[in-house]
Amino acid sequence: MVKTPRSPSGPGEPVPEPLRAGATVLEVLDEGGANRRIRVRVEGWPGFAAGQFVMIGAGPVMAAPRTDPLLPRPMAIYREIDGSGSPDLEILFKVGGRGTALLSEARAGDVVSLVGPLGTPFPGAIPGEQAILVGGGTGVASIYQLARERTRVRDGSVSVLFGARSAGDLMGVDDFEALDAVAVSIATEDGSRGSSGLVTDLLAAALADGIDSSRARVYACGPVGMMRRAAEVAKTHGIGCVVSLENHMACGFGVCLGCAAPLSAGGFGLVCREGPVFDAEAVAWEGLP
Amino acid sequence: MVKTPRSPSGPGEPVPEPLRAGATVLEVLDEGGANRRIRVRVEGWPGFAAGQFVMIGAGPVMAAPRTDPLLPRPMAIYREIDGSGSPDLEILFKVGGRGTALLSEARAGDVVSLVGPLGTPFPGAIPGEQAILVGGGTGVASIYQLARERTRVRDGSVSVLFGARSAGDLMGVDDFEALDAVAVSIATEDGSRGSSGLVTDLLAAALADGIDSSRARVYACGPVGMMRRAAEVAKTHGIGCVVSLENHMACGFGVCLGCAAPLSAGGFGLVCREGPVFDAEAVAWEGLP
Amino acid sequence: MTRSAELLPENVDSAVDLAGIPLRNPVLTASGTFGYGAEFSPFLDLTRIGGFVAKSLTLEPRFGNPPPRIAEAPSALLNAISLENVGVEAFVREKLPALPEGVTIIASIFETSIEGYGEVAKRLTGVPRVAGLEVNASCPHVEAGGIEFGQSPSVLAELVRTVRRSTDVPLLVKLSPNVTSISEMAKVCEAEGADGISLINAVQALEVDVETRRPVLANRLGGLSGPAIRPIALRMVWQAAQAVSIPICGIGGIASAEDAVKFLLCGATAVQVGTSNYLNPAVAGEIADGIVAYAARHGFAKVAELTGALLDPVGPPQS
Amino acid sequence: MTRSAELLPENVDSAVDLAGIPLRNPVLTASGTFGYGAEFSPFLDLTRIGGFVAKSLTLEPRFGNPPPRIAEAPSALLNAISLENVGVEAFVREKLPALPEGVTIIASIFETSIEGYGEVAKRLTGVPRVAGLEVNASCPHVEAGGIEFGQSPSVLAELVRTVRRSTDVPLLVKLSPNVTSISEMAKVCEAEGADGISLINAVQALEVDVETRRPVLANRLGGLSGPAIRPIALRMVWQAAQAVSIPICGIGGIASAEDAVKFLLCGATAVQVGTSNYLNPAVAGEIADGIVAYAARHGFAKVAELTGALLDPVGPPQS
Ligand SMILES: Cc1cc2nc3c(=O)[nH]c(=O)nc-3n(C[C@H](O)[C@H](O)[C@H](O)COP(=O)(O)OP(=O)(O)OC[C@H]3O[C@@H](n4cnc5c(N)ncnc54)[C@H](O)[C@@H]3O)c2cc1C
Ligand SMILES: Cc1cc2nc3c(=O)[nH]c(=O)nc-3n(C[C@H](O)[C@H](O)[C@H](O)COP(=O)(O)OP(=O)(O)OC[C@H]3O[C@@H](n4cnc5c(N)ncnc54)[C@H](O)[C@@H]3O)c2cc1C
Ligand SMILES: Cc1cc2nc3c(=O)[nH]c(=O)nc-3n(C[C@H](O)[C@H](O)[C@H](O)COP(=O)(O)O)c2cc1C
Ligand SMILES: Cc1cc2nc3c(=O)[nH]c(=O)nc-3n(C[C@H](O)[C@H](O)[C@H](O)COP(=O)(O)O)c2cc1C
Ligand code: FES
Ligand code: FES
Repeated sequence: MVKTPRSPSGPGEPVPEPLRAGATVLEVLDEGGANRRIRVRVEGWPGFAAGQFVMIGAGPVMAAPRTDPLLPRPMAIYREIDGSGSPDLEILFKVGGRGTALLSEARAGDVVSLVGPLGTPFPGAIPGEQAILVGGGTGVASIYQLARERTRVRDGSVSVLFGARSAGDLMGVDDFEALDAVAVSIATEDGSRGSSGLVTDLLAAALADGIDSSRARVYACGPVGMMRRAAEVAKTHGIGCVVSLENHMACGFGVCLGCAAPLSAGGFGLVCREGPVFDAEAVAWEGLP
Repeated sequence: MVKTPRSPSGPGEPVPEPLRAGATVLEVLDEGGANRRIRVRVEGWPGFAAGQFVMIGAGPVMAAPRTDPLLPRPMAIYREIDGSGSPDLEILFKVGGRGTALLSEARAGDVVSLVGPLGTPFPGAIPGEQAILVGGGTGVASIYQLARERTRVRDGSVSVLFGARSAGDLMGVDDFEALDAVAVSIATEDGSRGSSGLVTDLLAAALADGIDSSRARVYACGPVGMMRRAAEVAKTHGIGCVVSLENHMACGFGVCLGCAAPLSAGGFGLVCREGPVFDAEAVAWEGLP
Repeated sequence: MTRSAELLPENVDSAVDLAGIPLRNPVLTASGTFGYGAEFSPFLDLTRIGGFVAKSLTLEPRFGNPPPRIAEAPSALLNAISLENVGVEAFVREKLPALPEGVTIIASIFETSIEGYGEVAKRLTGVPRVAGLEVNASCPHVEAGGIEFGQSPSVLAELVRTVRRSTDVPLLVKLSPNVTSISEMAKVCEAEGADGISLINAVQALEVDVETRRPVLANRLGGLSGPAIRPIALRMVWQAAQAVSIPICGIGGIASAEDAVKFLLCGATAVQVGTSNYLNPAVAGEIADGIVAYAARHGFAKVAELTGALLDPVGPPQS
Repeated sequence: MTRSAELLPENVDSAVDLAGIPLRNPVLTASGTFGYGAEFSPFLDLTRIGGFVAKSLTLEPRFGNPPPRIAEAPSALLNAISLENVGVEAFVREKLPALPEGVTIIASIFETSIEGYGEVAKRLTGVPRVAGLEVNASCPHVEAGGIEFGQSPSVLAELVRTVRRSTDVPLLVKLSPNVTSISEMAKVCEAEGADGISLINAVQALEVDVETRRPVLANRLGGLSGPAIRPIALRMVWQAAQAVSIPICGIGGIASAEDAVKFLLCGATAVQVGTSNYLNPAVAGEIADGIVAYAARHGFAKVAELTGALLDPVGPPQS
């Protein structure tokens, strides 16, 4: 059974029906600093489309129910480990608050609750698309699958711009570099890896570099300020920009109305259902916390 | 620093000052069925006296604070592993509710919060004491150290009567049997081990067997009904009975007033401070839930 | 009423009558936590539960509060969604027809004026799929003249009277917990002709981010829901059940069949599951099954017999 | 008030003045959760915290409720201890002298009649070690005429008036959270001459054991405390701070320095730590240190400047 959600590029691809399951932890890998990679197996996993996410429990399910922390955490589906259709998923995350701290302590064999895949995926590629993917902090986790898919666009190109405070905060760089035909650039605020400065400066430079605006599209995921700036830079060059928002969520499937993002057309869009992927123009950035 | 709490036999032995510490889990052993043995190391452990207990966290302390389940659980100090003065403690417990379920999942290296040793210990022995220890269910955990100490009473004797619903519910039998000069008898309600019936029937039989009532004393720990019945049996034979109560506790050190047990003299006694050890005569059994 | 014989779950009658609304079983889902129903179809067969209460409706479609609208608290969720909904017309035209046959639907209504409530109630009266109405008198974060409709006995009386005159469908009034005496409010509803009462709505609360030194919600105040409030809700249901004889629908922090049974024992005829739906979108079905299993294990041939079956606390010393 | 420069903790002035009671730092411990103080000496140097509020005292020694008196709830403790205390005479004769020099002690008073309150206040007036009085108007489980003293504005007014006339020591009134409007109650206290208010006491609640089908507490109803109630308490402190200008002592679910800071930002001059003392008897000292560290990190030279330093929520769309 499939359903057709709204997508920033009009009626989207059909996406798999979500399920609710206990996901079995295969391993949790330390990716340096606060970064972690968790691998889980989800029996009956229906597949996903680039840009979708799951709601994952705040820490493993234990012998007895605990009601604190209460809410699951939204996490991008980084990839299926063995390619499309595998029930083994990878999620890249950063230990910040309580839920991610507890998740980082999960051990092989533990079970975490999971609902997904959720959300409206990235839109289909423009013919011959020159995709410029901008990932700030943990935002890169939302764009790996997109990068992978865009490499298959005929006559297209894919560049990925990484931004982080410092080298230790970067995640997934090796995976992106291992993809065929993906150009990777890095900017760190402290200059500890790649160029020194903001990833949006990289973007400005890349676009200034003479690009075919009719075939180019920018995809950005990261802190709000970064996405907003990326959208501005893209607009200056007459290039479209698609963003993936990370509002706080309670349910992830459109019923709590907690994740609302203000839209430029007025009113709000649900980040979990109409998003997380939005056309940057559709977002009323000044109202986004 | 020592303090002198009240004890059922008048002014008691000085007991060690309690501490609050993170206890490092050494191992959690499956003792069959729902029974578990947890070994923890407590730096600076000041020792304890037979009958004292600790308040132990409901599950290990994790990377991030969780506020549910909230309360620590009272648990008898079964023994110090390497004899007196060791900072390695053993606790025998049964997985029942949420706190004990979570505790059973602790792994070596985990830390559990601990406050103790707490409570007023068992009174000193009568000269030449014939000690009859009655343990029902997890109640045996409160009397192992007492059994050990009573074997050192000159001209005395120690018998331990175990009661449980079924063979699988018994805990610690081997440890008691390994003690020199301790006579162990067992009753199970379903007759799956030892004699069939209640441990208080064993007690009645033991006392009927002609015992020197001036030197005998019964010590009982287990379900309220069992302790009450043990006290009645002892009284019939003109023998004193000391019990160790297991009321619900929030603090364990005398400030929440939550553990109050009604006393036959009127009013209430704090099980965590005046007890858990009480003279059976001092307890208003009909008011105890 | 000590029951000894265990029953088989299939021999337990799970049906209850809530204020004239016949329910397959006593498990409803709470307004604002179940969308308009269809969102749950990937996870839950909606005919497995007693029914659901839709997101509160106003006359016109409404936007809600600006974000952030939600935050986490100890064993709880804090929210300030406000009035966001599709409006009564779109509900009737688009949302109702999308629901499969056999799903019991209770519409919830909310407005900023008493006349508005009456108007929404009228529009929903006679709509085939609407089995009952629930008046949300308690949204704790809408600044309608400062206090909530459900916080003043006289305002509440006028509200219930007006809605009662506007409709003949079974009418539930959903009470605010932010009051000194829930019994008084329950009595007001009964006196004004409500067929039943639902309680509780979220408890007014505040959370602060110490790093930014700001409230975490853009609306500042929000409503606290989830397990943290369950013992407060249970107390209020018990108090209301002492005060009135109309049926009660118990709400607040229900996450398991055991939780639901507590509300039934304290006098509720049915329950509503709220925040827990977010954590496990299939939970309401599991709770419905679990209640039947409980009834069977405890020898209750009808789930309806659980209502008010609470025994007294262990007695005082008898000697 | 954006502060940039970080300070060293040793350069932060931690002292506050709570309603005329000078405190070393704003961390007190709450009545009924700290015994008579000496119980904590194995775990905590009592001069490390601002002070403590002793278990509420009545004229005569009293027994409390029969057991069970406590139960666990989600992120919370439920209790019904009732009036159990040693009585005012034993407190003065035995408990006060047992405390080391330099410990700030606030006595809490409770009675079943207004005259009784006045009498206890008199007995405690002029007692050297008693720095202030806190009137517990809110014990939610004592059946004194049905409702709590702190649930009726007129009863509360009479109570505060009577106690105020009986004593000239700094007077705090501790409010019940089980009311429709905490602001109204706060104003009553201010008008009747209270020097400050403390809030909140435990929230009235009920828990049930589904296996026995009985309430878990012998008293049936109890008071809910601990982290679960913190966002409710924070809301009430913020509301009270808007309503009155006398100082506020914030109480409810405080388990960390961060929690305590939230109360200060919302307008509290000091805080009281309750249930958390049971879980970690050294926690109040850790909180006191943590508040100073927070003030230093955020560039507040005086902890007192944290009071009311809450900023507005992130604004609405500015375009
Ligand atoms: C669609 C989507 C995809 C995401 N993908 C990833 C990913 O692949 N990797 C990753 O590391 N992070 C991702 N995030 C952000 C991630 O959800 C938060 O970092 C995480 O929820 C923080 O939880 P915590 O327990 O560490 O923080 P806490 O502070 O304990 O969280 C408290 C509450 O706030 C919410 N919250 C806090 N920070 C954020 C945030 N930045 N975004 C959303 N909610 C937040 C939590 O979900 C929780 O409800 C994604 C967010 C969204 C919405
Ligand atoms: C002084 C003393 C010594 C004890 N020694 C032992 C021991 O060595 N081994 C052992 O297995 N058990 C012992 N107990 C009983 C043990 O404390 C309870 O079994 C345990 O608290 C149950 O916790 P739970 O998480 O399994 O249950 P839950 O049902 O999750 O507990 C909920 C609340 O009720 C309390 N509670 C539930 N059952 C009991 C009970 N029987 N006694 C006291 N509080 C209870 C819990 O402490 C908690 O506060 C002792 C109790 C006391 C008072
Ligand atoms: C995000 C959210 C939105 C809600 N919206 C409504 C609403 O529109 N109308 C209403 O009557 N109650 C609303 N409620 C309250 C719930 O229906 C319920 O009364 C409350 O959450 C307590 O139940 P719970 O603890 O099971 O969630 C909402 C609750 C939440 C969490
Ligand atoms: C076991 C217990 C006993 C209490 N006794 C009193 C009391 O005697 N007087 C009083 O004013 N408050 C009493 N309280 C209420 C606390 O002082 C405090 O207001 C409440 O617990 C909320 O704070 P907390 O969440 O930090 O515990 C008691 C609380 C508990 C848990
Ligand atoms: S997270 Fe609940 S509606 Fe989007
Ligand atoms: S457990 Fe707190 S006084 Fe005994």
